[in-house]
Parts: sequence; C-alpha cells; structure tokens
Amino acid sequence: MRNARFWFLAPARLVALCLLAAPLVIVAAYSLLTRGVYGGQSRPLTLESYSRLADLLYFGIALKSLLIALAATLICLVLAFPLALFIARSGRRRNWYLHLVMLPFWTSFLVRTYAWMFLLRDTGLINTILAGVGAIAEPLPLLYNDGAVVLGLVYGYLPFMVLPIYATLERMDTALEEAAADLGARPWVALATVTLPLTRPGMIAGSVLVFIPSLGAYLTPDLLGGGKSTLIGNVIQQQFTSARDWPFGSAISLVLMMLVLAAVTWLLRRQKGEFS
Amino acid sequence: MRPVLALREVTKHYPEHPPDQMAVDGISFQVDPATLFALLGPSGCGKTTTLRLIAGLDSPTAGHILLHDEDITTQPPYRRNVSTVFQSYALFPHMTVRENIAFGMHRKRMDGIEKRSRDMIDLLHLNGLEDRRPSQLSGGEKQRVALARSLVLQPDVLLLDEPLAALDPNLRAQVRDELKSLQRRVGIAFVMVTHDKEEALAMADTIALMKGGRLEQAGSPFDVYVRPRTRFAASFLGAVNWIGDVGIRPEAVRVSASRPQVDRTVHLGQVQRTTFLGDRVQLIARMENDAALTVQLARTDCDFEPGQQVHLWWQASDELRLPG
Amino acid sequence: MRPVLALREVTKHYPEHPPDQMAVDGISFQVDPATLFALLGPSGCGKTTTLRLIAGLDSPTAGHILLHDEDITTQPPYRRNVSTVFQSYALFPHMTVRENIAFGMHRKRMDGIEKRSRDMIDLLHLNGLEDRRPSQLSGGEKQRVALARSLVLQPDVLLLDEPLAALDPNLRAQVRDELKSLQRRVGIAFVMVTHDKEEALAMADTIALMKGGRLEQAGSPFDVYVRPRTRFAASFLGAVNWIGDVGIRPEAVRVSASRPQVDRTVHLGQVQRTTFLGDRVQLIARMENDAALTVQLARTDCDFEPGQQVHLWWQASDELRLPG
Amino acid sequence: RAPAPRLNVFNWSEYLGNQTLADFREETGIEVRYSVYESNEELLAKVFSGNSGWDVVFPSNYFIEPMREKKLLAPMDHGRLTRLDNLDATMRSPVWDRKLDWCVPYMWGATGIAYRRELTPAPTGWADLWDARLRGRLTMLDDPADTMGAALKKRGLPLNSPRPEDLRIARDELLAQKPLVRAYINVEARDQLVAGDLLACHMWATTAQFAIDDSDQVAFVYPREGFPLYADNAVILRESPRKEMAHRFIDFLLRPEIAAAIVVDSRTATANAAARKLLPEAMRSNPVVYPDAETLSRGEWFAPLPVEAQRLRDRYWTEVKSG
Amino acid sequence: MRTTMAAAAVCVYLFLHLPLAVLALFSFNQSRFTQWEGFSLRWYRAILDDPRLIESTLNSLSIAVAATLAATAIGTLCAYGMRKRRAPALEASLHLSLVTPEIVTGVSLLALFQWIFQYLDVRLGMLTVILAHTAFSIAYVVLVVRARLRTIDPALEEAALDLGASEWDAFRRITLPLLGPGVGAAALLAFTVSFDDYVITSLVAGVDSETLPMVIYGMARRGVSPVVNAISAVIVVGLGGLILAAEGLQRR
Ligand SMILES: Nc1ncnc2c1ncn2[C@@H]1O[C@H](COP(=O)(O)OP(=O)(O)OP(=O)(O)O)[C@@H](O)[C@H]1O
Ligand SMILES: Nc1ncnc2c1ncn2[C@@H]1O[C@H](COP(=O)(O)OP(=O)(O)OP(=O)(O)O)[C@@H](O)[C@H]1O
Ligand SMILES: [Mg+2]
Ligand SMILES: [Mg+2]
Repeated sequence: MRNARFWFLAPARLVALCLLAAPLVIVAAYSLLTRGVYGGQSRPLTLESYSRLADLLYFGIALKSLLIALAATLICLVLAFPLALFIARSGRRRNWYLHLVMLPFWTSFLVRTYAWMFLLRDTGLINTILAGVGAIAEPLPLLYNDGAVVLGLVYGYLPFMVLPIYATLERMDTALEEAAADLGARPWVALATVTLPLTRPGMIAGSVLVFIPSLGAYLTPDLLGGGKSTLIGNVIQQQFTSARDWPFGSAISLVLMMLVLAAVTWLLRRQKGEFS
Repeated sequence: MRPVLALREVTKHYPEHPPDQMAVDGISFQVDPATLFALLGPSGCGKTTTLRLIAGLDSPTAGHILLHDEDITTQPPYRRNVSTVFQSYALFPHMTVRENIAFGMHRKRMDGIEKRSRDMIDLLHLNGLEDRRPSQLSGGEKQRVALARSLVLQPDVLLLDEPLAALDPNLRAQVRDELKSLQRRVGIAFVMVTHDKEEALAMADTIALMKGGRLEQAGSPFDVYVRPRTRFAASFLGAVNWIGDVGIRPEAVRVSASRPQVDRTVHLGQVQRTTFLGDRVQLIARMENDAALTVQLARTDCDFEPGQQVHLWWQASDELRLPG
Repeated sequence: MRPVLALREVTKHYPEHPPDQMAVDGISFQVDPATLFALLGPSGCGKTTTLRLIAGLDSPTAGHILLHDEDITTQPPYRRNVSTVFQSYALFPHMTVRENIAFGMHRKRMDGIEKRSRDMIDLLHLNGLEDRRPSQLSGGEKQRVALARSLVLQPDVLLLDEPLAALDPNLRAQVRDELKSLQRRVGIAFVMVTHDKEEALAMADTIALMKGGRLEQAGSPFDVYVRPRTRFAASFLGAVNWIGDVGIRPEAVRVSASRPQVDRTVHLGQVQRTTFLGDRVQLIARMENDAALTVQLARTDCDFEPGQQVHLWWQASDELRLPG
Repeated sequence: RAPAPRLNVFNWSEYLGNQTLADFREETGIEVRYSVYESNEELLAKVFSGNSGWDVVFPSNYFIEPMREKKLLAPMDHGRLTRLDNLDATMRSPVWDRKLDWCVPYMWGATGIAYRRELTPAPTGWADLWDARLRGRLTMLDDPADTMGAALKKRGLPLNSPRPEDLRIARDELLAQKPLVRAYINVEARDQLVAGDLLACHMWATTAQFAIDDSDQVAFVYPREGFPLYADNAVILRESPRKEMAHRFIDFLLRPEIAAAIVVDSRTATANAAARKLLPEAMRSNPVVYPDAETLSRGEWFAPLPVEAQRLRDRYWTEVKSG
Repeated sequence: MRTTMAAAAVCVYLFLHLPLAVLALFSFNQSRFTQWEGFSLRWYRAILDDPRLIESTLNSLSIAVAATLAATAIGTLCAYGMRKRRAPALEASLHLSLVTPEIVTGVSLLALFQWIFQYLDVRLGMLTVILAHTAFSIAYVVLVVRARLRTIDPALEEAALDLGASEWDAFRRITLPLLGPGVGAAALLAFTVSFDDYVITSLVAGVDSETLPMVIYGMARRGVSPVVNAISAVIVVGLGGLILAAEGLQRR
C-alpha cells in the first residue's frame, strides 16, 4: 500500500520540485549576485542586496503595505461572513449562489479595475449621481488614494474569503445553534457566541488567502492608488522592471516570503491546536 | 395536581411531505410535575418532532402547547422555560465544560453563576473536567455536561432525545439508573424520547406510545404492558405469540414435561430449540397445529432437551384478546 | 477439525500511544468452520482493531494471522479471502444496491456476476430494492446489502463490526435471529464484534471476552456465563451481587414470604423497591447487614410489596467463588 | 500546400497600421506573428536568454547599446535595406548608433504637457506643473526616467545627469510637487483629461494626440526648459533564423506609403521623412506629432545611465512615490 | 436576523457585480467614451473585426482549460495522497507557492525556463504558460479538495479494499466519484485564477501565446476600447451559462 501512496503524490512532488522549488532556488541565487551594467546579474557573490534592505525607506513601505493588507483582510472578513452564511443557509440554491460570487472574475482584472476607475473618478458614475441628487457640490476624491487601493484589493480577493468560510459553515452542525436558542440565546447572540467562533478555521484560512496576495499586489496600487503610495509589491516589481535590479528584487521577495510563510505556519499551527 | 406541560391537538406537517402525511398528527397529552414521561415509538413516528415542538425549535401547524397553563405555542425557544438535551448532545466544541454550563445562565442574566455551576458540577460528578473541551470527553461525560448545562437553568420541563442511545450497553444500564435517580432528586419533569422499550419500562412514570405521528396509548408501564389496547402496542413492548385473536407473552407460558393438573386447556408441543440468554432461556416449541410457540423461562427452571415432548399452558388473565 | 482462522500472539501498537499501551496485546484464538465467533468487550478494549488486523486494514506489530493454515499476516486486504461488514455498513452512496453487490465480484474478476447477485438478493430478501441508492434504504435493509456485498464473494471468514448497533432495538431482535439463521444456512465462519452481552449470548457458538487488549476468557456462552474465570468476566455478562468473595446472580436468588424448607442458609431481607421490566421484575431487598441484594423474578411470580419482609436463598451451584 | 513562412515581430502596442501586416502578407506571402510589450524592460527580460523566438523587435534608443553589449542584436545588412534614404536626416546617424549598424529608427516621440484649454494662462514649461492651481488635477508619468527628467529639466539640468546632487535636487522638486499630484499614471490619464477630471498631465506626445483627437478642449505643449526625446528602432535579434525575412519586413516598413499609414493610425511621429510628405496636411503640420525645428532643438535624447546613477535614481523615485 | 443577513448578502453581491453592470452597460454604448450616447451593438460586431482579440481569447481559454485539467488532476491526487501519508516538504512548497508575489513567480519561472532553454531547443510559448499556470493553480486545488476529503468516511475506501479493490481502484471508483463536487469547485477556482492572470503570463508568454489580458493591457494605451467590455460580457455570459448548465446536469 505504501508505494501506492507514493504514486499519488509523485506528480505533485515533480511539479513542486521543478516549478515551485527550482525557480525559488534561482531567485535565491540571484539575490546573492550583483546587478550587471545594463541590468541582468553578474558575480561576485555578495550579501549587498540584503544589506541594502536595512533602509528606513523600505521599512516604512513594508509597514504601510502591512497596514493596507490588514485593512483589506478585515473588510473582506466583514463582507464575506454574511454572504457565506447566506449561501450556506440557502439550501439547494447554494452552488448557484457560489458561482454568482465567481462570476465577475471571468472578466479580465484590468477590465474590472477600469470599471472601478470609471465608477470612482470625479466625473464617474458615483460622483455624477451624488451630484445629480445634489448630495455633493464638489466631486468626492474617491479615486487615487489608499481607500481606493483597499477597495480594489477587497474586491479582487473577496472570493478567497467567502469560499473557506462557506465551507466551514456548511459542515457545521445546525444542532449547535438550536442548542444555543434552547439555552436562551436570541438569534444574534447565538450568532455571536456560537456560529461566529466556530467558523474561525474558515476565517483564518480565508484571511491567509486574502492577506498574502494583498501584501504582494502592485497593479491595484498603481491603477487605483495612482502610484502615490508605493507598496512593497511595487518596489519588487520596479526592481524587476524599470530598475532592472533583479538581485535586489530577489532579496526583497525572499525576505518578504519567509516572513509571511513563518507567520502563516504559526497561524495554522495555533488553529490546529484549537479544536480536538 | 395541575400538569406542568400540556399538548392540545398538536399537529406538525413538513412542507416537503405530501399534504396528508403528518409528522405529528393531532396528539394531546399532559405531563405531571416531577414525573418522567417517556415518548416511545418506532423510528420515524414523530418523537423528535414532538420534542422540537415543545422546545420551540419547530412551530406546530395546528394545536396548542401549554406550560403551567400558559399558552407558549408561539413563543421563540429562548423565551420558553424548557430545556433540551440533544441526542448528539450539541455541546459547544469551542467552549470548556465550565463555559458550556455557564452559557445558558449568562444568556438568562442569572446571578451566582459561579456557585450554581459548581453545585451542578458536583451533582453530576464532573469535578476535574471543568476545563476540558467536549472533544476530550467520553460519551458518558459528554452527556452529563449536556444535562448539567440544561438542569442548571432549572427549567420547568427537561426534554431528552434518546439520552442513552449514544452510550454502549453496559454504560447505558448504569447511566439509566443515575438519570432516574437524578430526576427524583431534582424533582423536575422529564420528557424523554426513546425507542428502547427496556428503557421506557424501567425509567418512566408514564409511557406514551406513538405510531405514525399519532398517540397510540399512554399510561403507566405496567398498564401499557399488561393491558395493551392494540396489537401494535402489545408487540412493541415485548414479544407476543399470536394464536388467532389471542396473544400470549413468552414469559407467561408455563411448560412441564408431565401433564399438569390444571383446569386450563393444555397444549402438547415438541421442543425445537433452546437458546441460552444468560439470566433467561428461550425455548421454541412446535405445537400440534405446527405453529411455533416461543417460551421464556428462568435459566434455573429449564431442563428441556430439543425433541422432547412438553405440555404448555397459561393463565386466562395473561391472555391478550386483541382482534388483529 | 482444522480451524478456518487462527491468531497467534497478535499484538498491535499505535504510534500515537505510549509504548506500553497496546491496542491489542498478544491475543491468540482460533475460529472453527461454520461457527459464529463473538468478540465481546467494553468500549476501547481492542475489538475493532482485532477485526481490522484480520481484514488487513491494519498490520500487526507482532504475531501471525493464519487463514486455512496459510500465513496471511503481510498480505494486503484485497488479497485476503475474508470480508468485512462495517459498523457503519460503508455502502457506496453513489452506487445502487445492485452495483454495491457486484462491486467486489468485478474487482475479483468473478464470472456469472448477474446470477450470483440475483441469488444473493433472493437469499437476503432484497428483491425490489435493486435499483435504490443506500440513502433510500432503512437501517435493516442497509445492513442486508452490506451482508450481501460481502457474502457474495464467498469469503472463508466474514467479519462483522457491531452489525446490530445501528438498528433500533425492535428491528435489532429480529435481525439478530435472521443473521444467526443466515450464518447457519451459508455455513461460513462469522467473527462478530459486539459489546452487547445479550447479542453475544444469543448468537455465538464461542464467546471471546476482551479487556484492555487482552483475551480475558473464551468458551461457549453457557461456560463463560456460568463459570466465569474473573470478576470482570462475571459482571460483564450479567449483573452480580457480591457478598464477600461470593457472587450470586439476581435471577439465581429465590424469594419467598414464608420461611422455606431448605437446607441452605436463608437470609432475611426487606423489599426496598420493585421495578417492572415487562417480562421480568427487578426487586431490591435490603439484608440484615444493610447490603442491597438485587433479585430478578419472572413477572408472573412477583407479588411482593415494598417494605415487606422476605426470605432469600440460593443454590450452592449458583455461587460464583471469585476472590476479588 | 506548404504553410506560409512566418516572421515573429514583437512591438510596442498600437505601433503599427491597421493594415500594415495584411499588406505585407499580401505582397510577400509572409505571415507575421505579432505581439506587443509595454516596456523596454519587459522586452529585455524576454529576449535576454537569446532564444525568445522573436525576430524583429523595437527597443528604444537608450536600449540599443545595452542590447548590443549583451550580444543580442544582429548587424543590419544595408545591402538588404534599399530604402534607408527615406529616413529623416537626423535619423540617418543618430547619437545611439551613428552608422545604423544595429538598428533602423522607426518612430520617435517626446514628452510634454497636455492640458485643458480652460487652464489659463496655459502652461508653457515644466515649472508650471508646480503651480498650486493644479492641486489635485495634475498627473505625472509613472516612469522614473521621464518624471525625474522633467524635474531635472525644470532646474535646467541635463536630462541624463548621473550626478548624485542633480538627482537629489530632482527628488526634492518632485517631493515638493507631490501634494499637487492626483496620480502618477501613464495612458490612463487620457480619458480623464478628456472628461475634464484633470487640468494638466505630464504626457507622451502620442498619447496627447489621441486626447486631442477626442476633445478640442485639450492642448499640448513642449516645455520651454527642454524635454526628453526617445526613438524606437527596429532591430533584428541575433537569435533570429529568419534574418532575410526580417530585413524584408524592415525594408517594407521604410516604404513611404506604409510608414505614412502607420503614422495616421498610431498618431506617432515617424523617422521616415519621405512618408511625412504623404501625410494629410492636418497631420503633417500637426505641432504635437511634428514639432518645428526650433522646438525640436530643445529636445534631448534619453541615454542609459551608469549603474550607480540608475540605482540612486530608482531609490529616489521610490522615495518620491512612497513619500 | 435571517432577513438582515440576506440584505447584507444582497449588498455584497451588488458590490461584486457593480463593475460588471458598468462594463455591460458600456459594451452597448454608441461612443467609445464613458459618456452614454445611445445603444449600439457596434462593439460586439467589432470583436469579429479584431483577429487578435479573438485569437487571444481562444489562447486564454485553451491555456486555462489545459492548466485547469493538469492542476486539478495533480492536485486531487496530491490531496488524496496527503490524507494518508504526511508530506511536510510538499506541503511547505505548496504554502510557499501561495505566499510568493506574482511578479516573483513570473520572473523566477522565466529565469528557470530560459535556463532550461540553454539545453533544450524549446521556446517561450503556450507550453511554458500552461506549465506556469499549472504550477500556481495546484496549491488552490489541493486546498479545496482536502477540505472536501475530510467529509468523506474513510470506511468507504477500506470497504473497497476489503472487497478486493486495489488502492487505485478504491480511489478511482469510490473516493473520486464522491469527491466530484469538491473537484469541480477546485477546477472552477483554478480556471478562474488562470484565466484572469496577467502578471505571470506576460512574463512567460512567447511568440504565439498572447492571452486576452495581455491584449487588453496593450489596448490600455488608447484607453480600453469598449470592444474589451463587449468580449468580457460575451465570456461571462458564455462561461456562466456553461457552469449553470453543468449544475443543472449534476442535479439529475
Ligand atoms: N426537518 C424535517 N424536514 C422534513 N421532514 C422531517 C424533518 N424532520 C423529520 N421529518 C420527518 O418527520 C417524521 C418524523 O420524524 P422524527 O425525527 O420526529 O421521527 P423520530 O420518532 O424522532 O424517529 P427516530 O426514532 O428515528 O429519531 C419522519 O418521517 C421524518 O422523515
Ligand atoms: N487509528 C487509531 N489510531 C490510534 N489509536 C487507535 C486507533 N484506532 C483505535 N485506537 C485505540 O485503540 C484502542 C482499541 O480501539 P478499538 O476501536 O479496537 O476498540 P473497540 O473495542 O472497537 O471499542 P468500541 O467498542 O468503542 O468500538 C482504543 O484505545 C483506541 O483509542
Ligand atoms: Mg428522533
Ligand atoms: Mg469498535
């Protein structure tokens, strides 16, 4: 039976080795090289790229990225929970509603983002309508600020929060909520004291799936943030493009990834210990 | 004595079902204070549904439910002073035993939560388990926590859905007695669902036998067992040999090798098989008319061999006359 | 008569457990052809594990398993000619009854699948259910399908893990008899796990009593019940009153109002409580030394009132002399 | 029958005439695989390893030298290019490749200021982009070279200055300007300028021209302090196994009527003098696409920076955008 | 409470679909600007006049399908294998792939491919894109399928083995069919992620593997033309219909 097991994992192992591990090794190697005259990499091996990270500028950027990613994650949580609950409780229609969540994501990211830009800008739909009903005199500055960036991130990654929460809710024993009611808990109290805490595993999984890409995002900050608030993703992207400083880019990426990975594993560990 | 709980013509119909099929079909009964009322019946007869209606987890299609003469039919579960011990126990997995027990008291803004919890923990011998999570408890312990969680609220009626089903038979016998004596001590009315006749007979003050959503018969265990009103009631509470319109229970049949001196019709039969059941022995005899008669004897007075000729008879008082 | 199945000093240790705690601890036994062998024991004693070892779903840490004198210890499950009926039945929910039954035959490339299935469906009275999905079957039907699925492969040994546990008690009694007679008809050796003594006593040719992974006692039901080797064995198979080193079973105690004429020590007692159990009545008497004695009587010969003075005695042959 | 021979061309987006490829195929029977990139860096990353599969690509002037250094370019075979004479005089011997050994100039452009006419007085130089009137209705390009360049020019410093102190000055200028800036974006600014969200944009001439076509409210000016010039050049990759076809394609692009058609569709100035004559009057004398000589004299070509300078510039740029 | 939750859900749905509505609206707009100038189908007609748009859409679809198939197959096997046998290294690398910034994934894969190309005569193209997409989709598939696996009673598999099925048979005939919906969901997710990807694709794409997102990026120069809205609408409707149809079939 053992070797049978082996064969189930073999293909994944192959992919992981060739397409996930190997590239990262290369990146690691890059991070030790130095930028060539016209970009590209050249010897000698050095830790210079890492030493350059010790720079308040990048620290500040990292901090801001962290805050924005956290904000996006929190808002996703708030939006995703009721939706997931609604879907999980809607019986036979469930899958249909789930697909409804995925629907927008079959259009290209750019198209969606441009749609948002149209909605948010001064002469955009929202401002026009607000002005139309006389709610505002001056158009609200909705586009090109951190708020817009967070909105873009939330919009882009919401499904990654909805799906895992939905999964846990669906598996949850409804008798628990009935027990709460039976013990005197009003619906909202039952929701807060029983349902919510029990969906924690899903929330954690979802948060991981939202937080990570938010942290690395760079297109959304560029397009919706107007490039006025550089995030860590932009810095990385810049190194690989306009700056053509792959070693530095690689160094930043690796450090970022290791930190995130550490955080994530810690989170998942803690949560495993939680139940049973 | 005024009843704690009364159901009046309560009916429940689930939309999923054909309009003529009721999960609970116009049942009425009442539960006296400090008694144990057993809802007995085959699977799917509507026991759990009845319980859920009393708890307010489902609302009846028709009829009324009264608690201390007050109509609670339309009240939400969290307003009713009844509490349920679910079949699966439904303990909150993210809370410790102590938190599970305190949950209801917090909801009801009760005072002295600390003390009440401690007393309940003592009463149900849960000391030492206070900080465990349900996943770290055995079946019996889980159940005691579920009981504690409900009892601590001092409900007018405690509802239990097959409280013993999840326990293994040996633990079951023991918990059964504990539960009964607990009920005596706390003096709260219990309404207990079961489909195990042993359980019902041993524990209940009143047995209500359900079938297909209707109340078949209600009364004291002895009553229902000895004076069943229908064949269903008769055979549900214990094995019966049917001879025409007359039913006779295996333990009521007398057996002897030699012709007995009694003024009763004595049947001749041949021992076909005896099965050793520990405290009892089951004997199957084939009679002249080739019908098989099941007899139950105390182990100590069974000395019959397969193939042997035997005489069988019984008291008229033991005959159940129920036209099929 | 050569045994079908033999276990030799089989031990199973799960890595999750402390090195000294064995799930199964060097047990040996053998099963004769066409007999029903019951593995009995409290929860967690290693019954299921033993079964899984025989089926090859787990591999033993030490010891050997022989099928027809051939060592199969290291063979994967799909090479062993034994078959299991799982406690949950484990019917394939996405297949019809017919497909479930045919599954194994296809895997084993057997011929005449059509016919064999039909015969098995007849044998187990599954006619008319062939195209249903498991979700549309009752507990009893589910179980019969699980049986059919295994029996159709004509295994040397059929393993059953608590085959009756999932059934409601009334169905249970009936299925129990069906199962036993089926076993007689097909003449295949059954190894049945249960923790219900009633079941074991009623069905088994041999009972093996397990405790903490070890084999406590094995023998015929009568043997084990009447001549238990340990107190555990004694009380597991039925209630026992312990008076010092002497145990006496409730049904062995004789009761009478008037002093009986017997050359045995007769104890005086006072009836404390009688519980009606349908076919039996349980009577609890307090003796002079204030110890409680549980007595079991046939309903028909119990006419005692609580508080009444009674005389209690028993046959020497019924005494279980087991130093605790 | 045999499949049409294929040539792989990798170009900036919107950088060919709608009919160009069809015509080429019509005439030569050569099927062109055409795909686009958004930045020189992307192009470089792709062709770096010398087996990207592309034959003809169009790097900007300041990328010619690096690519030659990396031995990525194939020498131009002037024998196969019959129409080099069509090129504009300045483009016959540009600073980045005097003898056109490696590239053939294709299109060129410049960066300036696009603005709405209601903005009065109209901006004339970079300095006007530091005007508080523009607060929140001004965008700058999201491109370190261009935007730092603008700041340098404002202070009369050389566009490609590698001197740290110059770069620092540029950074401080941009930091000072940032409060006014709505966003650092490139082509996205266009629609918003047209729609009136914005008053002034730091913009590429070609983008601006599209905006002007869309709205008569939009105008464009080449700043008085001087402005960056860039040219995109056709080159043949050394890896290309189809050099002959590649030359034919480039030569085809050099045809006046073809080049002219491309200009019309892409709103970009061609390096092809002969083609200019064929342009419709409006286009030919369009001061945005074709600034007059006097204006042009103020232009300055982008050039590659030494490592240290570039690194410093990018760090400052990051500082500006995150500041 | 129910109603409040439903209301909240509706709001979130609005939030999710607002951009879609906008996009649909302007796909019917007469003018190519964002002012409404009357209804027209010109942009839908325009799709047909733009071979690059069509070709790239087809590319995107075929890439997404291929990658989804590969990733789903491999990921499902993997999740199943992990159920029985812990594979810490594998698990770590999957986690890692989740935490890698897109751009880094793209660049590192590009670097890898180019390194390989020194030895093999292959080029950037459909193959490399599909490989890349497969690589970054697998983690998602494993995530979803594992969650689903936990709900399947292991006894079913053991029963299969006990009835004479080999490990592979047990997987193919019992676990896989029961896993069906989970696998479907995973595939849907993988497809979505792949179909929408620009960053990685643009880096590893080659001569004849231009995808729709890449083309749309190209168009950005002139401001996204409503043709893009039109084709997006077509895709959403098309795929949506497909999925719902599949749903319907599953019901039976
Ligand atoms: N939520 C529900 N929706 C639809 N039908 C239901 C629901 N709950 C129960 N039923 C049906 O109502 C009838 C009674 O169910 P109920 O659970 O009360 O039976 P029960 O006596 O508790 O059976 P068991 O002894 O097996 O628990 C059954 O036919 C059942 O199928
Ligand atoms: N897969 C497993 N991993 C670790 N320990 C196990 C496993 N299965 C069983 N055990 C342990 O082995 C011991 C015997 O378990 P087993 O299931 O055989 O008991 P059992 O007699 O079947 O109990 P029950 O009557 O409750 O089914 C128990 O202590 C149990 O906790
Ligand atoms: Mg029930
Ligand atoms: Mg077991």
